[in-house]
Amino acid sequence: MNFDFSEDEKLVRDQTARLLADQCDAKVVREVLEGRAVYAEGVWKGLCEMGLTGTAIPEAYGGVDAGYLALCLVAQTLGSKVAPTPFSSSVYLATEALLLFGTEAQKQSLLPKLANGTLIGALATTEDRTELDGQDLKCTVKGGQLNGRKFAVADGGIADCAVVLARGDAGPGLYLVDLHAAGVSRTRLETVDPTRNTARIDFASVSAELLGTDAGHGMQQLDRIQNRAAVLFAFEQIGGAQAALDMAVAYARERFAFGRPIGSFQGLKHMMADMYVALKLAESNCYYAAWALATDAAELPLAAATARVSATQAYQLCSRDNIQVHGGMGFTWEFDCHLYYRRSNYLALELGGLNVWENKLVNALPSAA
Amino acid sequence: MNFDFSEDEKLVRDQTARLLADQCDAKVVREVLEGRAVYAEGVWKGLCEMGLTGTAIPEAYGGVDAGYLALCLVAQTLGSKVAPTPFSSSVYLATEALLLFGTEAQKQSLLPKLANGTLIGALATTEDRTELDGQDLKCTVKGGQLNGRKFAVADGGIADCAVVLARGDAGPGLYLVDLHAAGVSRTRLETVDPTRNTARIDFASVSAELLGTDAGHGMQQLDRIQNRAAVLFAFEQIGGAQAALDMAVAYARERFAFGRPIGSFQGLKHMMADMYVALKLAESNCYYAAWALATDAAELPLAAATARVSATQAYQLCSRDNIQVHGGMGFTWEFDCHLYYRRSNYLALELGGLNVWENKLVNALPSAA
Amino acid sequence: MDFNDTAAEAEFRTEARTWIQANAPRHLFAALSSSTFGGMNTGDEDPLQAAKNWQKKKAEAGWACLLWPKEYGGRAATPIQSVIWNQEEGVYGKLGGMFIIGQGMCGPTMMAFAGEDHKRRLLPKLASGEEVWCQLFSEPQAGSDLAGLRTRAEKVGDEWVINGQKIWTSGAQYSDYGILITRTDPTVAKHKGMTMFFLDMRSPGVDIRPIKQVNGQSGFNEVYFDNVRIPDSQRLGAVGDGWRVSLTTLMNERLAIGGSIATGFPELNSLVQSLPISRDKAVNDSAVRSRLADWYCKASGLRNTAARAISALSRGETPGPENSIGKLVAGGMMQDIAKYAMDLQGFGSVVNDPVIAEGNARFQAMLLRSPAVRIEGGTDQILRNIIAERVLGLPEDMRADKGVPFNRIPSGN
Amino acid sequence: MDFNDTAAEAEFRTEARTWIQANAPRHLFAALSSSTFGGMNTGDEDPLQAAKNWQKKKAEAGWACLLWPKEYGGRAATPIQSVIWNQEEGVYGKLGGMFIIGQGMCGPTMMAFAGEDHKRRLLPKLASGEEVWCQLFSEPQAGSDLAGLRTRAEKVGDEWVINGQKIWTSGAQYSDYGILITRTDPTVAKHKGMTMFFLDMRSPGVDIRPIKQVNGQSGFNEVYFDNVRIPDSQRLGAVGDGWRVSLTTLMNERLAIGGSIATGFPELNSLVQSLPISRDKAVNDSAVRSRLADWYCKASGLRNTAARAISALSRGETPGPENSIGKLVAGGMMQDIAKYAMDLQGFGSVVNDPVIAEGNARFQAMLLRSPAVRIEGGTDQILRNIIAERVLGLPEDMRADKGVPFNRIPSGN
Repeated sequence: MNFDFSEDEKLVRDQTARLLADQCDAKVVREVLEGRAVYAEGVWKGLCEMGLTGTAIPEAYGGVDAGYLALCLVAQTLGSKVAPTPFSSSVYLATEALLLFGTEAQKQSLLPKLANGTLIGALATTEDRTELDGQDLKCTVKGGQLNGRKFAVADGGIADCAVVLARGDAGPGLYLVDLHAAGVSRTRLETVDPTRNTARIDFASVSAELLGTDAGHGMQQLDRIQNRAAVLFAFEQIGGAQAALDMAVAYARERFAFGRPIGSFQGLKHMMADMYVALKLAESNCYYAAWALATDAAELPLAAATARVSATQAYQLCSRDNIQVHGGMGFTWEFDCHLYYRRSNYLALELGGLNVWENKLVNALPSAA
Repeated sequence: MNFDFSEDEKLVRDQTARLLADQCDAKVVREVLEGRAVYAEGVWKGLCEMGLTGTAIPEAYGGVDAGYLALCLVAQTLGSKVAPTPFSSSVYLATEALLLFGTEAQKQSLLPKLANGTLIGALATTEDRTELDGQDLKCTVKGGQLNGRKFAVADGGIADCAVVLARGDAGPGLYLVDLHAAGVSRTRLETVDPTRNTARIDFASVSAELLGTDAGHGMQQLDRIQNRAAVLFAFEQIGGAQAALDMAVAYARERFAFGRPIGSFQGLKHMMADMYVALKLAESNCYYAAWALATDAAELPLAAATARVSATQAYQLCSRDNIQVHGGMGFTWEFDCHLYYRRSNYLALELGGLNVWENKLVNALPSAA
Repeated sequence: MDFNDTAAEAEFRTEARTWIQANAPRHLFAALSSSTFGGMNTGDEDPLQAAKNWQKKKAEAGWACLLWPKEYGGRAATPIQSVIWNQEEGVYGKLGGMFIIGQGMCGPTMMAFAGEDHKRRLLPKLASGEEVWCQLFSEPQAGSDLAGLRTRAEKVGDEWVINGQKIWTSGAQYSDYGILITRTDPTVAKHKGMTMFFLDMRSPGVDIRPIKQVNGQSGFNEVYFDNVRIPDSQRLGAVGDGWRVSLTTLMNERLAIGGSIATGFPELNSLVQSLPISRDKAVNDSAVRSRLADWYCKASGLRNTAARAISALSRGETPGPENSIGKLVAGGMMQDIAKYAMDLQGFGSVVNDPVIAEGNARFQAMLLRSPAVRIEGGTDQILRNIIAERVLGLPEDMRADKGVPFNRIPSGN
Repeated sequence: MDFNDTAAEAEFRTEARTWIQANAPRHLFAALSSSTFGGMNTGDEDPLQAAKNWQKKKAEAGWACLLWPKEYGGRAATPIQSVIWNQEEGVYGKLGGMFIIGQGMCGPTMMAFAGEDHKRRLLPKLASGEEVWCQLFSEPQAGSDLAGLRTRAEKVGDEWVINGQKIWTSGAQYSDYGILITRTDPTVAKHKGMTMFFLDMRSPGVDIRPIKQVNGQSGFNEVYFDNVRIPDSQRLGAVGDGWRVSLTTLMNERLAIGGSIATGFPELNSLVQSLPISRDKAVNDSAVRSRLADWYCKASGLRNTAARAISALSRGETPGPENSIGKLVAGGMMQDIAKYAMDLQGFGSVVNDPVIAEGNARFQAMLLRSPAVRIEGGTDQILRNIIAERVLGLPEDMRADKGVPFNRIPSGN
């Protein structure tokens, strides 16, 4: 058994880490946090130039075909730096949608641009403040014309094109839409994590093309896209959780109170031990999900939901208790604790909340497990 | 506002405490635990002689009519000593059933004996290993004859009479049954808490009399009985929780490790602080439920469920972590930690488990609370 | 056992209710009621001005600082009367927020340790809201370990010269006065070398800088002292006795009983009554019901615990230690509830624009403010220690700083 | 990344599987499979005898103590081969339970510190199960703080005279030998004055008394020493070097990787597939589903963490620190699951008669045994400290016993 990443995959991770160490420090993240930039364009360009946007795209479509295991480690590294880029929307969601369901023509025309990052993609599903339910979609496509509103779209203000869930004649379907087309209007939204661009998008008779040829199965297709993306999001989450834990440990070692480093008090020591435990459980589940993703194993739905649920819980716990370890400084704007706290809560909801994924997990759970 | 017990009520509590201090030490409890006694008869006699079995029974029926607030404090005191008597079955359940629904004749004939303890009552409902569901009762009454089996009855091996839930011609009903009658066979059961007598009872054509006159409403009647009993059980639970916490604190102060009392380590200190918090929340909820019980307030169903749920959680937490504080000695037969652990888990299931009471709570919860 | 007022209490309640109905700023009711956690909404009115107006009105009619002696602007009321007032003042009580520290902590300290002339001159204006006070205690190196404070005070003639930095000072930017704890002798044990003063916040050398919090607000400040001079007449208590004086102040930190502590439960309960999940109301989902029940038990437990404290006051007794659990329970609970409520609403709930998000973005406000609740005024860890040591009588932690001269205590730098 | 055996591993697995299929005590399969937590069911057969029979058979064929050198009765196998063996042995591995301490802890200590003659004479019989060993470490006053042990060893001529008491000694009642740690010099610091020995458990003056546990079983014993004599030749390591020797032993306490740790999840999952609640299968209730999902994440996380460790072994590396989380997670989880599973079954589940209660009363067995899991072999609190200090590199607790002569360390009595 060799349940670990290969040296080549770790090399990709290390290169990504170096890039981000150079170009994606907290200052860059705060440029976006405080609204001086819509996203970290420099970082994005760097990722594209390294070909990371095409990590899992076959060479035939302009990718580097380095595989999903490498992509998982890229995601983990991006997560650890709370990188403010549209990478997850474009690579984990839009690209996956095309790879899974696009026609040959659609792949030919879009994947190369997604691979080199000249085109940024997004996935538009949410229509209100409730979990998605295919049965009452308000966005509709008739005669190739998309009408309706998407309540909140991650990176919706940045993306050039979107895969939009809408009701067509045959039922829910996924449609390709050019976001620069006439009839598209986007409104930037204030969210709990300003380092991730989020927009409301209104569609007024915008021309939309069915993704692939299989109309009416949008919900099932979305489910398959999200299962694959969940693994990559989970790696972003454990990357962030590890960074938050490291930050807490470093502070607890140097900060003194009552004449001792605060990290010598069991109250905080045990809290950080519990952060570590949650993180390691999630990390091991992520490894397994990475294997399932890379091999397209039958276990993918269960493995993805397991990684997603445990990574969401681990990141929310670690980012929350990192603030607690920092005490008063932890909830100042000046300290970076809130960058992780914000991102952990944003990622916990993107792709649907815990209750949705717990439910998916049990749906996929064998009666003897 | 005077949200506290009166001096008279506290006097009853103190007298009960003195009686139990004299007659109900751990040695007595272990007589029952280890099967040398079916229950603590001496303690039971003492309680009866003090009239405590008739605390809430009107004088007209031979009780002392000291009210439910006094009875709550008696329950709390019994709980703190894990007293191995049929008090809860006879007083909180059988007596309440008669007071609520009995005909004048039934009250006249039974309450005086229940009040002075010459008659021990029980409530028989459970028919299998699932939560009770009125729709498929297997115990039936036809022409005054009860047939069927009760899977497990608290104090079923001690009681002289029982209120039995069974299906009659008009539907589920509560029936009075003499447990010494022909056709009754009882089998003592091994349970997680041997200090509470528990028996399986088989009924073969046993004559049974409808409790009261309102046939077919057994489930609703049972619900009302259990709401009232839940308050008294909750007081037993917080009594036990307080005793477990006190035991943990005392041990943590005297036991040394690494040259310090173990109670000086935050790992244990904070655990005990959390035990205290859970207990105080439950205690205050119990106070409120006691008021609702004593005044028969409209809030009773909500107050009872709230007291029940929080007291169950507090007792299970305190008895569990008391073992943890004691380390290895905590799970020896010799130390008393397990007496509380056993009782907390037994009481958590009697009257139905947490999920049942959480559900009742929300049923009773106003949409603005 | 009952929840009824005594005759005297009922009479007082009627008097208070009548006056409030006649005099409260009704036009602010809607705005105040829609305030979300961590903020006070006064519509178009300036919050400070709105607060001062209401306070002035109360003071003129004798409803300010009810527990204080009349000569200092109070009413000489009983604790239970003050509780009843809080209950009756209701949502308008939010307007008192910016006076809580001054009236709740600085005032009692002044009363106990200031000279009579100072008390008669300053306390009435504090009571009437004409002047606002702040408390200058915490420092960057002295948070949970307040006695680790380093701000120096040196005696020069009849004055003290202050140098150093304070932090987490609420309302410093609009305060007229502050009480200040300093270190006057670093060569003795940490609890022995401190001295307390009060000062005019406009004194030369005082520099106030707001601290931006995670939720974007700036309720707290850093306050720098550069050779600030304080006359010795403004010393509170003896030189070196500052720690004992500060305990008087902190004893009053106890949250005002009667005003109930925020948990987020009512908001969650209202949300699940209408929010749909899997084609039904959330409140009918058994997972939601189980969480709702457990959280209700906590919220109700806190409410009933407060009721026990009020009963004690009503009997003229002091409330028991069980009141120390309030913030510990409420802080974590609100954080969990905010997370859960957003989870139930899905991705759409990342939006925290009050115009778009559910209920003025109340849950998003809780998510971003509640982490502070678990830290300010005693971290969860400090509160557990207090319960363990003062309530349960467990031994104190091993101390590395006990009996050591302050300037020799390890500080990591 | 893959879960495949290497060619060599596959070959070894086939060899092991073939031999096990041909030689395992099939007649015990059903009984062993129905063992509930904390017990081993061997039907009508005496458990000790059944265990010794299987161990003897394994030893004769070279399948005992795989990692040991051949001359001591082992197979000189690689760690990954030992893992593969554990996986293939499956349910029959339960029969090895009473040898774990002897073979897993005493053996390695003997190998490192005993004389060659002793090793050749004793280790093969330990490997073949002919002789059982126990470990005499904990004392009433030395549990989490093992170095606080007080059992005295005094040198008299060529012998050591032992007086004192040990506790929590598993299997002492059927053990032939034991390794014993003693205090030989109470006047030096606690970690410096200890010395390790091995002894014949039938030596005069050894008195073994079983300890009855909450679940009614007596897997542990108290062992009293009254002037027990041990030849100096049975000393393990230098005089005063006992602590270092004991670390060798405890390092091997790491639970055998490959054999998966019990969490109670599979039992809960099987229960909810059929148990009815509110007229439907429990697994369809959303509250149950939410709990089930969270617990599955933990169980799966432990399984996948073990897989990472096995991969490390397969690469000839040592597993990472993440393995320290196993017991900490599993202990509390099993306790919660037992409580929850019984709650779902209602009052009927108080019955713990295996004939009546669901699944041989498996959840009741967990309820009554799991509290011990959170204590034995390192309490939850000690494990958190170990993770915090050794894995995360956080500072150690303040020590009241550091550098203090043992006989001057505060002990409360």
